Amino acid sequence: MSHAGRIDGGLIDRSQEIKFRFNGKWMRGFAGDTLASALLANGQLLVGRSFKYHRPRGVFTSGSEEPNALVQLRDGAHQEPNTRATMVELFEGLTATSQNHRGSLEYDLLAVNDLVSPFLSAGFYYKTFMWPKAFWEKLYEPVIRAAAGLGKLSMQNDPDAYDKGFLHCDLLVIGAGPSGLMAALTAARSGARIILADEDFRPGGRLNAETLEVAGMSGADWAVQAVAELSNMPNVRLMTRTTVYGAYDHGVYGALERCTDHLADSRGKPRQILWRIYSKRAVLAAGATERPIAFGNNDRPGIMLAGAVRTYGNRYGVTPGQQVAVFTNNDDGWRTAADLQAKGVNVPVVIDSRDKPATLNLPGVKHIAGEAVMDTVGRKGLKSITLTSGRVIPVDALAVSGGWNPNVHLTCHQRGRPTWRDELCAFVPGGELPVGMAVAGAANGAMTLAAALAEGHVKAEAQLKDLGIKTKQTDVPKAEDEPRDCAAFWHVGESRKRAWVDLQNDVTVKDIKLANTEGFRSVELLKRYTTMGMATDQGKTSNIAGLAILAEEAGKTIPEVGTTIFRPPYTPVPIGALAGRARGKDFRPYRLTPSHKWAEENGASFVTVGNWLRAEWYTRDGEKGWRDSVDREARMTRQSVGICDVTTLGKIDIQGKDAGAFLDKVYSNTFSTLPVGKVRYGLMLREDGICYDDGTTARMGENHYVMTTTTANAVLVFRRLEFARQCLWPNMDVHLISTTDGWAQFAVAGPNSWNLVRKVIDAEYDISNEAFPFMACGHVNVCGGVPARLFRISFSGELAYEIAVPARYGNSMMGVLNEAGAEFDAVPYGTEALGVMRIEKGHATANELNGQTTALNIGLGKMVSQKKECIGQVLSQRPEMTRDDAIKLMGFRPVDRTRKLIAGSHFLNKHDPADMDHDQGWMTSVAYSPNLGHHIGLGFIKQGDTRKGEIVRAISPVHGVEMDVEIVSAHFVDPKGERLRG
Amino acid sequence: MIINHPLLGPRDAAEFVYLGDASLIDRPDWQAEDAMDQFHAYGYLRDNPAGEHKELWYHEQGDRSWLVVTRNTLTHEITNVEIARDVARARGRDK
Amino acid sequence: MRYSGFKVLWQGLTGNKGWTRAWREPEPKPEYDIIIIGGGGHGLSTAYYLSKEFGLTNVAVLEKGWLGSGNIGRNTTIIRSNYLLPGNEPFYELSMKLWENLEQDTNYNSMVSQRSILNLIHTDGQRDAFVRRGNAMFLAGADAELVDAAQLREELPFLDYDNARFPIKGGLFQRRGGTARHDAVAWGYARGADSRGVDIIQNCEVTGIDIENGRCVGVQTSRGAIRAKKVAMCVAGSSGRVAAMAGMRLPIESHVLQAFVSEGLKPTLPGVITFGAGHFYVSQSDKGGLVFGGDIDGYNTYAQRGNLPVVEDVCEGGMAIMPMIGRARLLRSWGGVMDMSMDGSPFIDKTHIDGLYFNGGWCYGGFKATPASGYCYAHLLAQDVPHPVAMQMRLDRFMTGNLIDEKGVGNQPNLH
Amino acid sequence: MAKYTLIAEPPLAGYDETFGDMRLVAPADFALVSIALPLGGEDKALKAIKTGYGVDLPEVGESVLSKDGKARLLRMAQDQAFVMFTYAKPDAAQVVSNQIKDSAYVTDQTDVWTALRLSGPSSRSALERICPIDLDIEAFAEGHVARTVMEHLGVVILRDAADSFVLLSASSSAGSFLHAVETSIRNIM
Repeated sequence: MSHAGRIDGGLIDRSQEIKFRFNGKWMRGFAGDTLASALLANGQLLVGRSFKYHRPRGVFTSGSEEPNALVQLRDGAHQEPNTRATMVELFEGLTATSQNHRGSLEYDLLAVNDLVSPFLSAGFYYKTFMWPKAFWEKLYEPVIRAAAGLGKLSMQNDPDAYDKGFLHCDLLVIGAGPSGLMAALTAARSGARIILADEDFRPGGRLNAETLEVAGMSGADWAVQAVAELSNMPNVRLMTRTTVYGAYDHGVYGALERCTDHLADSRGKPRQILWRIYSKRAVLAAGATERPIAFGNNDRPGIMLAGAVRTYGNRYGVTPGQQVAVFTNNDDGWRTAADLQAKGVNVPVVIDSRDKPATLNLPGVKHIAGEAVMDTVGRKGLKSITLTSGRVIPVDALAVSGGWNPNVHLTCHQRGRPTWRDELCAFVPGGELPVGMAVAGAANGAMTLAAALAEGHVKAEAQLKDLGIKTKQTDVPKAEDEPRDCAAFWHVGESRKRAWVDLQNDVTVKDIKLANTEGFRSVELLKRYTTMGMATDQGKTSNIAGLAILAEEAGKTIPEVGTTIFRPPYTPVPIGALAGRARGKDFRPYRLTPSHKWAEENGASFVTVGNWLRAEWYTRDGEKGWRDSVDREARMTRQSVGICDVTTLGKIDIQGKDAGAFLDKVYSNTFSTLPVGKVRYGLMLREDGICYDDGTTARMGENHYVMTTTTANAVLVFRRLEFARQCLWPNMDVHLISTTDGWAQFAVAGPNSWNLVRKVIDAEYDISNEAFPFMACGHVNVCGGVPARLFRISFSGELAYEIAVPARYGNSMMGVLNEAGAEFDAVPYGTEALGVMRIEKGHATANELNGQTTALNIGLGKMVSQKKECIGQVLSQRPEMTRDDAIKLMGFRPVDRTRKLIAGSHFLNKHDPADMDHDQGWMTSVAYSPNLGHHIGLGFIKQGDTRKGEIVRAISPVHGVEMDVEIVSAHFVDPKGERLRG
Repeated sequence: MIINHPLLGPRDAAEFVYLGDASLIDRPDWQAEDAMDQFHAYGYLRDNPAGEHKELWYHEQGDRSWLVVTRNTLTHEITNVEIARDVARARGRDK
Repeated sequence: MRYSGFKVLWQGLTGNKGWTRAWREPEPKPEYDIIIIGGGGHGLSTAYYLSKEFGLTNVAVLEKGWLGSGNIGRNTTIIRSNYLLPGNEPFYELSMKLWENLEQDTNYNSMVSQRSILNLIHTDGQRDAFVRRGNAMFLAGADAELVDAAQLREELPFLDYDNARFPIKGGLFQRRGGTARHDAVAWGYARGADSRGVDIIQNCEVTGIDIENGRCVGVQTSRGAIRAKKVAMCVAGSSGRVAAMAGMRLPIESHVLQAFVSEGLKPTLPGVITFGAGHFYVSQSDKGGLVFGGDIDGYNTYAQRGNLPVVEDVCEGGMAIMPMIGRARLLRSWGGVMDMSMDGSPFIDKTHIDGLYFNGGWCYGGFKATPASGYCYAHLLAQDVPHPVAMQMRLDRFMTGNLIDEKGVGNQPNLH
Repeated sequence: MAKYTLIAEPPLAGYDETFGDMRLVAPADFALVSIALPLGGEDKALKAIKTGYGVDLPEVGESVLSKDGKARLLRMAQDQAFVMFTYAKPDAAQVVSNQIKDSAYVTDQTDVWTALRLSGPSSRSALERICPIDLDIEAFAEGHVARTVMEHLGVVILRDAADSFVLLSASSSAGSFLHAVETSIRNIM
C-alpha cells in the first residue's frame, strides 16, 4: 500500500523507515509514528469493528481515549488484545490484527447484527431469552458470549516479566504538556525532588500537536528545550511512557511505566513496571479530551475528532483524507481547518453549529454557520456528509469538535465530584481533591495555552510553598490566549438515523431516550442499562454527551443530572503488571527447614505448609507408593527410633520478671508455677472462648520461657502476645522475640530414642530417666561443645526427645542423628508419618483446632482455669458453648476393618435420614495405622464421650461412600501413656 | 495509606496489621458481677462510626509496636497516632 | 407490561416506541404498613416477596440514591450455595432454588447463569475441609462434586498445574453455582414489586427513626416524616449508621471490598474459579470482562474505595493460578462497603424495639443471598416468626454463643 | 573428642557476586544479638550499654558503631536493640550479655536472620524495586535502620555507608530473598 495519507512535516524521523504488518499485510511507517498514524499513512481507514453491531470503524482519536482502533498487538503468547493503536509506538516487525469480527475485517459475518439492530435496543436482553428455562446456559448465553467480548487472549502463559518499585518525591507532576512542563520547571529549579510523568513517549502534550508558539519558538521546540533542562537536573525524574493511573490515600499514586512495549523484544527485561509513587504534593496537569457531536451515522471510518486530525497532521505528517470537512460547535475546531490547509490538505467546508462569524479567516474554506451534519454515507470509508439543510457534500474525512472536557479523572479517585462550568460547557475539578493535589492547565479548565503555562507555574509554586520550599524566580514564557468559545451543542436533533454516543459499546441517542422512557433516569442507571461509558475507553469521549442528552430528555440541567464517578485506573493496566514478580514459584517466598538439603539428598518428597516446604516422607528403594514409605516410617519409629525436623513450629523467646504471670493470662492453664527445667503443654483460647493454638512452653530460667506454637499460627500468636503485652497488661516486664528460624529442632522418637540421643549429647550431661524425666528440659552441648536445647516431650506417644541446635548446624545435625542412629535402624520421618502417629495418639491439630471448636469439644475443658484470669475464659462459658450435647473429639474405626475412612465424612445415627437436622458430626482426620493394621480416624460427634462402642454411619456423598464406624477412644495406641515415661 | 508513626515517621500502611476499635484496650474485669455482659459488649458490639475512629494497628513489619490511630472512616484522613502502650497506661491498665 | 421475545420483535418493528417505564416514581404516602429502608437488592427482594408471597402491598421502599445503588450495584455477581454450617447452608440453598426460578418468576432476564463455581484445593488439610463442606451441602439438598487435579487439567487446561507455588491438588465444584446480572436482579425485583403496588421511592434518605414508648412508629426522611406499623432496616454497608438512629450498637464493622473488571475478551473462562491459597476469585461476564476480586482492605471505612496493596494482592493471586491473564488489562475497580459481622454471618431478626426489624451483616456474601434474604425477611415481617432456614441468624447469638463462624477466625470482622 | 562433628552451614555462606558497579555479599561470621531493656531497669541497662560499648544507644531507627568500631548497635524499638558484630562461635548472646553486665535480656538472633550487603553506586536503584523505604540520603542517612517488608518478606535494612546497605531477612527464606535482590539488580542492568 502507498503512503496515501502521508503529508509533509511532523515530528517523525523520515530517515528511519519501519516495516510492520496489519492483518498480515506489510506496511511502512517511520520512527515516531504510532500504529494509528502509520495505518492512516498507509490509507488504512478501516481498523476494527464495534462491540454490538459490528459496524466498520476507523481511528477516532490520537490518544488513550480511543474507542475504535483497538487491535490485537503481537502474536503467539505475546498477543495483547484490545490495544489502542493510537498509543502503540511503531517498531520494526510489529504485527497487529483487527478484532471482534467473524470472517475478515472487511466482511464480518456478525455485521448482520447491524441489520437487526431495531431488535437489539438498549436492555433488550433483559426482556427475552427466558424460555425455555434451560436454554439460557445451553443456547442463548453461549451465542451472546461468543459474539460479545473484543479481543482474544492467547490462552498461553504471559511470557513477559514485570516489575514493581517505590518512588518518593516532594512534587509529582502528572502530565508533561505545557502546564506540566511549566510546573516541573518551576519546582525543579528550587531543588525540590520532582517526578514528572507522562503517558506519551514524547513529552510536550498538545504542544506537539499544535502550531502555537511558546517564547517565540514552536511549542514542540520549547518542550524539547524544557525537557532538556529537566533531564539534566539530579533532583528530577522524568518518566515518559508512564501513566499515573490512580490516586490513592495520603498522596500515594499508582503509575505504570511501559519499558519495552515500544521494542520488538523485551530481551528478558521487565516489560512494564508498576510504580507506587509516594508524593508529598502533586500537580495534576493531565490536559483535556475532545468530545464528539452525535449525528446520524457519525461512526464511519474517516470521521475523527478535530483535535486528533490536527495531531495527525502536525505531529505525524498524516491526513485521514484529501477532502476534509470540519464540523464544530466551538472556536477550537477552526484550527484544524487552518492547520490542514496550511499543510496543503483541501478543507472544503467548516460547518459551525453556532450562528456567528467565522473564528478564523480562511480563504477557500466555506463557512456554513448555524447548520449541522445530519447524516453520512460510506460504509467502510466516508464518502459524503449530509447537512441539516439537506445539502450533500462529498468528503473523504470529517473532523468533528464538540468541545473539550478537562481530564478530571484523578481528582475523583477519592471524594472529589467535578463541578459544571457553563462557559466551558464542561466539568472541572471540584469538591475535595485527593490530599496534596492541585490541578493545573486544561485539566483545571485553563483552556488556552497562555493560561495553562501560567497555571502550571502558579500551582507548582503554591505546592512547594506549602512544603516550606521557596521557589526561585521563574518567568512564564510568552504564549497566546487562543479563542476558545464553545456552544452547548451535543447532538443533532434533526438526525433520523442512529447517532452514536458511545462508539465502542454502540450506544446511540435513541438508546438513551429509551432508557429515560423506561425509568432509568439516574446517570448510574442509564450507564448500567445502556452500557454507556462501560467500554475499554471508560466513556472518555462519550459520557458528557450522554449526560447532556439525558438531561435534555429529563428536562433537567447537566449539573442536576450529575456525573458518574471516575475510579482507578485512568487507563487500563495489565493484570500482569499489577502482579509484578509474584507468579509461578515466585508467588510467595519459600521457607526451607534447616535440614532441607539433607532431605533432598535422602529421597524426601516435600509438601507446602504455609510458606514452608517440609519433608512429607522419605522414599527408599523398592517402595512403590507413598503409603509404603509412610507405613515404614511410622512403624519403625514405634519399633525403634525415628527422626523428624520440627523446626517449623513457632518459637517465641519470652523473658522478663513477669513472664510467668503473663503466660498465665494468655494460656488457659497455669505456667507461673512451672519449675525451671520443665515443659508444659499449653492451650490458648481466643477471647471468644474458642481454641486458638496449642504447644509446649519450657521454662529455661527463672525469667525465661520458650514457647512453641503451631506452624500455621506462629506469626498470629506472636501478634496476639504483643497485643496482650502492650495493650492489656502494659506494665508487665515481659519481652518477646521470635526465634523460630534460629533453632533447628528435631524430634527423636521411639523406644531407642534415649540410646540415640545419648550418642550425640556430650557425656557430661546426665539425661537418665531420673535426671531428665518426661517433660524435662535444659541446656546441653552436643557433638563436642555445640550449645543445644533438649526437651523431653512427645507428640508420637513414644519415649521421645526434641533437640534444638543453632540453625546453622541443622543440616549437619540431621545427618549426624541418622548416622548415629544407623545401629538402631533409625528412620527419618516426614509430616505424613508424624500425622499417622498423632492420630494414633488422638492429638488434636489443625483439622481439629479449626477455629470452631472449644476446649470442651476436644476434651480439654478442664484445662480452662477458672481460678485465674485468662483470655477467652469468660466467653467460653456461654450457654450454647457448654451444652450437654456438645460435640466431642473421639476415635473411629471401620466396622469392616478393610475399609478406608474418609476425612470430611459426616456421621449419622443408624437409621436416620441423611439431612442436616440429623447430622451428628464429622470425621476430622484419618490415617492408616500400620501399627494396628487398619484405618483409624478422629472426629467430632455429639455427646461422643458417652457413646463409646456405638456404631454410626460415616457418609461421604461427594465420594458416594457410606460405611459403619465404631466410636472408640481417641487414644488408639498406648492409651495409658506408659511408653513416653520410659 | 500512610501512617505517621510517632517514633519512625511516615510508613506505608502495608507494613501494619489492622485489628479494630481501640476500645479493645478496655478489656473488662473478669470478676465483675456482670462480666458476661461486659465481655459480650467488649468482644462483639462496635460503635462503627462514620467519621473519626480510634483504632488499633500493629507495626508488624516495623518496630512491633501497637498504635492507636485516629482516622476518619469517611475520608481516611489520619489526625493522630499514639503508642498504644502509652494509651493503655493512661487508661489505667496495669499488670 | 409483560416482557417476551415476541414483544421485543414487535417493538423493534414499530420503532421501539411502545416501551413503558419499568416502575413508577411515586410520592411518599403519609403512612404504610411496612417501610423498608434501603432500595438495594435485599430491600427490593423483600418488597417483592412481601407483595407476591404474603399479599402485603401497602409497603414503601425508601432509597437514599437510585434504586439498586446498594451493594447489588457493586459486586462480583457470584451465586452459590457452598456453605458448611447448618446456620447457613439451608438458607443459601433456598436462595439457590429461588435463583433457579427467578427469571420466570419476575418476568425479567437477570441472566442467571449456572456455569459452575470451583474452589481450588492446594493441601490435604484443605481437601479434608472441602470434603466436609461438600458433604454438608449434600445434607442440605445442594450439589457438590469433588475432582482431582487430573480431571481439572482436562476441564480447565489454562490453570498453572506445573509451576504453581501452591500446587493444585483438586477442587470442589458446585455445578449449580454461577453468576447473575447483578443490576438486572434489582430491576426485576423492583419492577415486580412496583407492579403489585409497592412504592419504590428514590432519592429519599432516612434521617431518623421515630420511636415512641419503646415502639417504632415511622421514620424521618429527606422528603418528610412517614409513619409505619413496621420499619425494616435493610441497608447492609450502612447498617451501623442507620441502626445508630435507633440507638443501637451492632456486632458489625463497615469495611470496603474492592472488585475489578477487565477489558472485554472473547470467551476465556467457563465458570467461577476461586483460588484456595491466595485471595482471588474470577468469572467472565456475558459482555466478556473478567470480573474478579479478593480480600477486603481490612480497615473500618465507609468510603467506597480501597487502596493499592489489595489491588496488587488480588492480581498476584490471579497470575499465580492463571498466568495467561497477564496481558488482559484491569479496566475498572470499585469498592463496596460491607457489613462485616463478628462471625462472618448475617442477621435477619427483630430488634429489641417493637416494630423495628434488622437485616444486615452480609459481609461480602450478600449478592448470592438476595432472593432468600428478601424471602426470609418478608416472612419475618409478615408473620413475626423467622423462616426456618434463617432461624440462627439472630442478633443475640453472641450472647448465647451460638456462633455461625464458617472460617473459624473468631470475633474479628476483617478476618472473615 | 566427640565422635560426631557438626558443621556450620549458614544459608548463604560464601555468597559473593559482582554485578556491574554493584557487589552483593553474604558477610562471614555475622553475629546478631537482641537486647531487651527491662521495664523499670532501662536506665541501668542503658548505662551498662554505654559502659560496655562506649556509646549511647541511639534513637529508634538509627544505629551507631561501638567506640572500638567492632560492633554496631541498632535501635529497633523503644525497648529493643540489636547488636551486630563479627563472631563465629554459637554463643554470641553470652558475649553481649557479658559486655552489658547482664543488665538486659539478650536473645541470640544470629541464626534467625541472614545478612546480605549490597554496595555500589547503583544499589539504591536496585533496591527501589523492592524497598518501600525512601532511601534518599537526606531521608535515610548513613546509620539509619528500618524494618520493613520486601517481596512479602520482613527485612531489616541498614545503611552502613553512602552506597552500601545491609539487608537482614529470615534465614529460612534466605534463598527467596536472595532471588528477590538478584532479580532487582538484573532488572536495572
